[in-house]
Amino acid sequence: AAVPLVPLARPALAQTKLAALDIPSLAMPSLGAFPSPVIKEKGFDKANGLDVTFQPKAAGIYRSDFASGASPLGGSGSLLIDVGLVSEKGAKIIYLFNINDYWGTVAVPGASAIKTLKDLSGKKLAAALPTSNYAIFRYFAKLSGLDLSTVEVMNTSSTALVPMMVSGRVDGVQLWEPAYSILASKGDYRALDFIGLWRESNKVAAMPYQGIAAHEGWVKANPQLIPRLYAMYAQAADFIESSPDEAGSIIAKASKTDPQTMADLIRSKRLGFNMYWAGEQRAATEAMFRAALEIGFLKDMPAPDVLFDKPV
Amino acid sequence: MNPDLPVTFQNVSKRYTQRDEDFLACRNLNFSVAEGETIAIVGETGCGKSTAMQMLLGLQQPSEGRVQVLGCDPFKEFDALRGQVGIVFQTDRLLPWRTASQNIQFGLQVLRIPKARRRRIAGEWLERLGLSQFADAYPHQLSGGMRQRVAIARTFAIEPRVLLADEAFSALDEITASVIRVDLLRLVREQRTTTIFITHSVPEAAEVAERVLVFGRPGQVVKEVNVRDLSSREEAAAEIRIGLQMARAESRRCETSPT
Amino acid sequence: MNPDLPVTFQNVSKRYTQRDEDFLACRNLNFSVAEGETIAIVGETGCGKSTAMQMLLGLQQPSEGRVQVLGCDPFKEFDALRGQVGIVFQTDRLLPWRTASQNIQFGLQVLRIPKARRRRIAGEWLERLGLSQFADAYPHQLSGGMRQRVAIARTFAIEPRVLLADEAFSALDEITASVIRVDLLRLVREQRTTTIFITHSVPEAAEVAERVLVFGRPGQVVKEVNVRDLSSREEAAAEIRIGLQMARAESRRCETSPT
Amino acid sequence: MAVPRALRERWRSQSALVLDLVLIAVVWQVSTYFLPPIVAPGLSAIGRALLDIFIEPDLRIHLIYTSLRVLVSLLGAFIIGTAVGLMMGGSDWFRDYMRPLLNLMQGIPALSWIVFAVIWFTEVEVRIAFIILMVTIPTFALQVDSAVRGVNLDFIQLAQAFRASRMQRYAMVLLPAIVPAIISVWSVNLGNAIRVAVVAELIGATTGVGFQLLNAQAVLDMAAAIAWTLSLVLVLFFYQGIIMMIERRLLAWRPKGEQA
Amino acid sequence: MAVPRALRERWRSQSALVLDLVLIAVVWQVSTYFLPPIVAPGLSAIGRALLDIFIEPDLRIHLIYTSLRVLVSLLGAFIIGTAVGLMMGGSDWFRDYMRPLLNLMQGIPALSWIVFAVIWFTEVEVRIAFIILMVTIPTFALQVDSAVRGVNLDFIQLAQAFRASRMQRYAMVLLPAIVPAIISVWSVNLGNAIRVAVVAELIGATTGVGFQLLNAQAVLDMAAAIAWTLSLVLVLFFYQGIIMMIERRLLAWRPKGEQA
Ligand SMILES: Nc1ncnc2c1ncn2[C@@H]1O[C@H](COP(=O)(O)OP(=O)(O)OP(=O)(O)O)[C@@H](O)[C@H]1O
Ligand SMILES: Nc1ncnc2c1ncn2[C@@H]1O[C@H](COP(=O)(O)OP(=O)(O)OP(=O)(O)O)[C@@H](O)[C@H]1O
Ligand SMILES: [Mg+2]
Ligand SMILES: [Mg+2]
Repeated sequence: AAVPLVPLARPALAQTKLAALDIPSLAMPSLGAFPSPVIKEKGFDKANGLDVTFQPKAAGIYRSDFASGASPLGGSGSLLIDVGLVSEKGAKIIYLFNINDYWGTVAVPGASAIKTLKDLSGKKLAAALPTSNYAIFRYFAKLSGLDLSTVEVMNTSSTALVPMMVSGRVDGVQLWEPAYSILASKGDYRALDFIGLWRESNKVAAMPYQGIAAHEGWVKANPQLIPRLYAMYAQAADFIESSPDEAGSIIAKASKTDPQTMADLIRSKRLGFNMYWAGEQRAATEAMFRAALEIGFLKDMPAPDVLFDKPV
Repeated sequence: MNPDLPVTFQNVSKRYTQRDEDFLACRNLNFSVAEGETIAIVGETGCGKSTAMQMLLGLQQPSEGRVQVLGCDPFKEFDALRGQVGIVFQTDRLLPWRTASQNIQFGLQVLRIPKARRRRIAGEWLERLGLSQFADAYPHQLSGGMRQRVAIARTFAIEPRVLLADEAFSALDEITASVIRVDLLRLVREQRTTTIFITHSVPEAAEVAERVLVFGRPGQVVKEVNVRDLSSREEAAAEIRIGLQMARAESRRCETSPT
Repeated sequence: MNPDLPVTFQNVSKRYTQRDEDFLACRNLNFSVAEGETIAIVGETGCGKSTAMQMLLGLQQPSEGRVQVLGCDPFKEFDALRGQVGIVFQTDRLLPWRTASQNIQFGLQVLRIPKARRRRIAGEWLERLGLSQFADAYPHQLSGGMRQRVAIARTFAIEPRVLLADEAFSALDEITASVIRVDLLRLVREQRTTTIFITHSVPEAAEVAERVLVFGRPGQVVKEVNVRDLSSREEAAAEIRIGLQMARAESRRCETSPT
Repeated sequence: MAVPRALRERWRSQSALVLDLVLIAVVWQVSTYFLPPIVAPGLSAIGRALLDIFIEPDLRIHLIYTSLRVLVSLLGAFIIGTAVGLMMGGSDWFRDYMRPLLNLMQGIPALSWIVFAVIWFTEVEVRIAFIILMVTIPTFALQVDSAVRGVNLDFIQLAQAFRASRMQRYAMVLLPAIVPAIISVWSVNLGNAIRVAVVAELIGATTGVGFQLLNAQAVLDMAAAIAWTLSLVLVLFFYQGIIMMIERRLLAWRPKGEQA
Repeated sequence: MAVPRALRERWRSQSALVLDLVLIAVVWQVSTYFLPPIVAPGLSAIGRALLDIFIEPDLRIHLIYTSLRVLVSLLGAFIIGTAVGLMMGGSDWFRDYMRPLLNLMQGIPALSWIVFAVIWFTEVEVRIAFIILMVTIPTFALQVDSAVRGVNLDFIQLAQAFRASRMQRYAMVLLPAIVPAIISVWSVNLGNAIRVAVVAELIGATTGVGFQLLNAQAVLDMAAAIAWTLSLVLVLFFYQGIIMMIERRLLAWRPKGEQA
């Protein structure tokens, strides 16, 4: 959807002082880090009266800092971990809005006989087990009737996933973006498609995965910032989707990757940009929580008030 | 015993633990040394001479009895004797990372003598002992005798009031040893240093000392030879030898006699 | 010189590097020792006696000239002399992690003597030197003299054909030293061991040796005293002293005389 | 009497250990009052998690795996490293060639070894062993080399004077002389090996403390994460205890210093 | 003559280093023929990436950051570790209490230190320094302790006989006597520090080689990943060179062993 670009300096806002804001996020080349360089490059923060400093962090640090409240706002919040798990441990976390829906895959060599998830039975699969992407993949395995205990799953640190595949040590690798695009750009690999199963079995279109989350205290203290944050991310998402080449080169520069690969990735829609207020898609969110309960990732259903309703 | 004397041992015994067993190195040791007196201690190997000196230095504590040096307990009042007592050990104990000159300066450095003066004193001693050209040599580059001379200089450089020499000359050739001995005795007499020589050389003991203590095993005084009272060095030597034979005969505990 | 003699030094010189400068430790050294002969080498400290022995042992290579021991070059044909040459060093060099008995067994172990026999031999030596009760003591638990006796036993235990003793007795008290010396000389003569004593004690040299070499500095033979040709030990001692005075007068390079 | 003295010393060091642990526990418990419970769980939660590790066979197996990996790899590294170190100590030539290689290995972080391990080896256990070996061999080799070079020349000359063969020289003089250095490098490398084993276990293994630790961190189960960490510390204590026993035995000859 | 000899030795060790590097390069180049180019880039690609690190200011800054972090933390660890080690060497009592603590620290993997660093500190540089310190202090302390206990009792008695004060005893006897041990633990810890710095830099730092290395691995730029690894090796070589210079200076008194 070609949304008209917002003028870079809106006179009304330019006069008021910009609100300084630190947003911790995962480091490049993670999915949650994609909008950051675009926002800074195109000035979407200033356009919304914000002066954002992105703080890229490794996943473990990002999580601990967020969970402990050292950073009350999370810019790469995962619905399952940063909202579901942390809420379970007694902290009051609110999922403000979703940015990307889930996308994950299993990549196999182009010539491989593996066509569906079920074919993985008896094969070797590399995966980063302690990630939410893999957790949701487990749900899909279950949906498609694959018994993971028949697969030889090799836990692999996320940086070693692709080398594992490329050096022929495994038959397939459980991956996300942009890792898959980089892998595919360097060799003949294809992705197994199973995302469609979600819609079939849950009867919902959205598949909330990661967005912006915050501690309740922060939400209460900064109600005026939340709509601006949403607008900022929405503009960035629109820009990325509508100008894949320009966005691709900005992202490529920030992550030291190939601009063409990034542009192709954006066009492929595998980034799953899908912005909505958390309260707008309660059915989908609950479906996701139910899936997590089913595979034992969560133990309790999070309270309904962890989802933030669209401000009026 | 007179507590004003610079060195007194009163009923001193010393036990070591060897392989979880007690070992008596000194038993009921009694002797004293007068101000400015030069004595020698002789005794067969392993009879506890070095152990007695370790107690005198305050490096070991007597198991029983009392040691007094210059009015202090050398173990308990350790620091009080700084710069007062000097020792030349049986082995040279030169610090391998210091040159000959730096080794001589060791004691002076402990006494915080300024660097320039320290250097000058070391230089004088090197010259006196004929080692000037080896001032900057490291211990491993010196012969055994040269090393021992450096060790002697290190001790004399601090001009101690009480001086111990634990077989200080046994690594020197006869001529060098006698030359240094004469030199040292002159110094010791000039400054009236109270001196204890430990030696296993009977002629050396007879030559250097005014009084000789013959030690038995475990450490105790078996015989005292007052050299000044005797007509000649030879007579003194003969007396000492008699003492050593007595000690040998008496030492029951350890079967040291070769078969 | 006769190459069949067990020990020959031919025009041997040895240079060391000291602080990046050359240092001459032996110069043009010539001597030989006959089968079963007992000689002594005397010389003032630092004159190169130990250096000569190191070359004899093959631990140092001569800078010039040729050393032959039992028909071999001790440096180049190192292994050929295994079990043939024994040495008692100036310092004991006991391995601190071995007990007295284990230290005595060191050489026997090198020769791969079975354990039981090794033990028996060590036991005999401990007894002969009056150390039976210290068989299981570690070196740091022994006195200096006792340590040196263990070192002596270690060497004699292998019954070498050529024996060196580098100031082996200087750490022993007079009586023990003379007892061990007699014992050793008996052994040496019984087995016709070719023996070189290095010593700085003139009486010791005159007593033990059939022939005495007086070394000058840098290492060279200044005078040879043939003890058998002289009427008494005292005469030999006097001759040796003359040699030492000559050496002293001649040694220009090093200014060793005390001021 | 000797026995009571040895006993007294052992008792003192045991009680010191206990006191240390109590101290740490107290400090931790106090700090939990100032930190959010999600990141700083209380002692009882940690204690329960730690107990679980030891009583649940499913969990215990991970600890056993990691312990064995560390042990086997470390023994391998010890043999290789000591051999290399002895050869370096014995030859300037060999030393000149090996030192840069060992330094190079030291400079390569585990992150990079992981990738090489993935590329070069297929077997999971081989990969883990490879990474531990690469990290611990240089330490063994460099320390042994330096210890060999520090051996008193007098003793080496003694062995030479007795014409000990090269093998005998090593067995009778050099090895005993460097035992203290070897023991201290073992204690250092034990820590290194455990640390790197945890990282190495992130590739390919679904067993081992490393995997469990990361898992616990990922699901924000801090009590479990700390318990797994403590379980590693216990493994280290266990091995360290063995090393100390060996030390007491091999270094019994050392004089006990009265004061330094 | 002495000068040519020293020069010859230095030349020999330099040429050994070069030969080593050539050897590694050849082995790598050959291995690239057997591996997919994505994971095994050729020498020229690696060379270009390495050159970039040194000439591009944007990249060079990361190397400088990491080098400085390693240097500063290591100096801090050295001071603390040596002080603790000296005190342990001087007191059985202190040793009994410290040894378990140091062993405990050794058993804690960097992964766990990261968590504690995050809980306790907010400042990025402080977190990184903390982790490096925690990993390197025990090594310094334990090695210094063991070296102090190995110092010849004769020398300690000498100092006592001259009534040297406690400070003098440390300055004039103990410290000089343990210099060889200190130098060898520096070389060991240098590797440790670099390795752990890389891990530590994954937390919050957007500067430093660790961050770049992970980035390069994540986007599968193997040439860059290897180049960053090599840049760390070069840093290590640089520091090692300084250590060797200091060693040559401080250990000039050591007799040169002829053969071992
Ligand atoms: N630290 C120690 N631990 C146990 N026993 C020791 C210790 N030091 C010395 N001994 C024992 O004490 C006895 C006396 O030793 P000491 O060194 O005093 O003898 P010495 O008279 O000096 O002999 P030498 O003339 O040989 O030097 C010896 O039997 C020795 O074994
Ligand atoms: N490794 C070495 N490096 C340099 N110089 C040395 C070395 N060993 C000995 N020297 C020098 O060579 C000379 C002879 O030393 P050597 O040990 O042979 O003397 P010595 O005759 O045995 O003396 P002493 O009777 O004191 O034992 C000495 O001046 C010494 O400084
Ligand atoms: Mg003694
Ligand atoms: Mg000599």
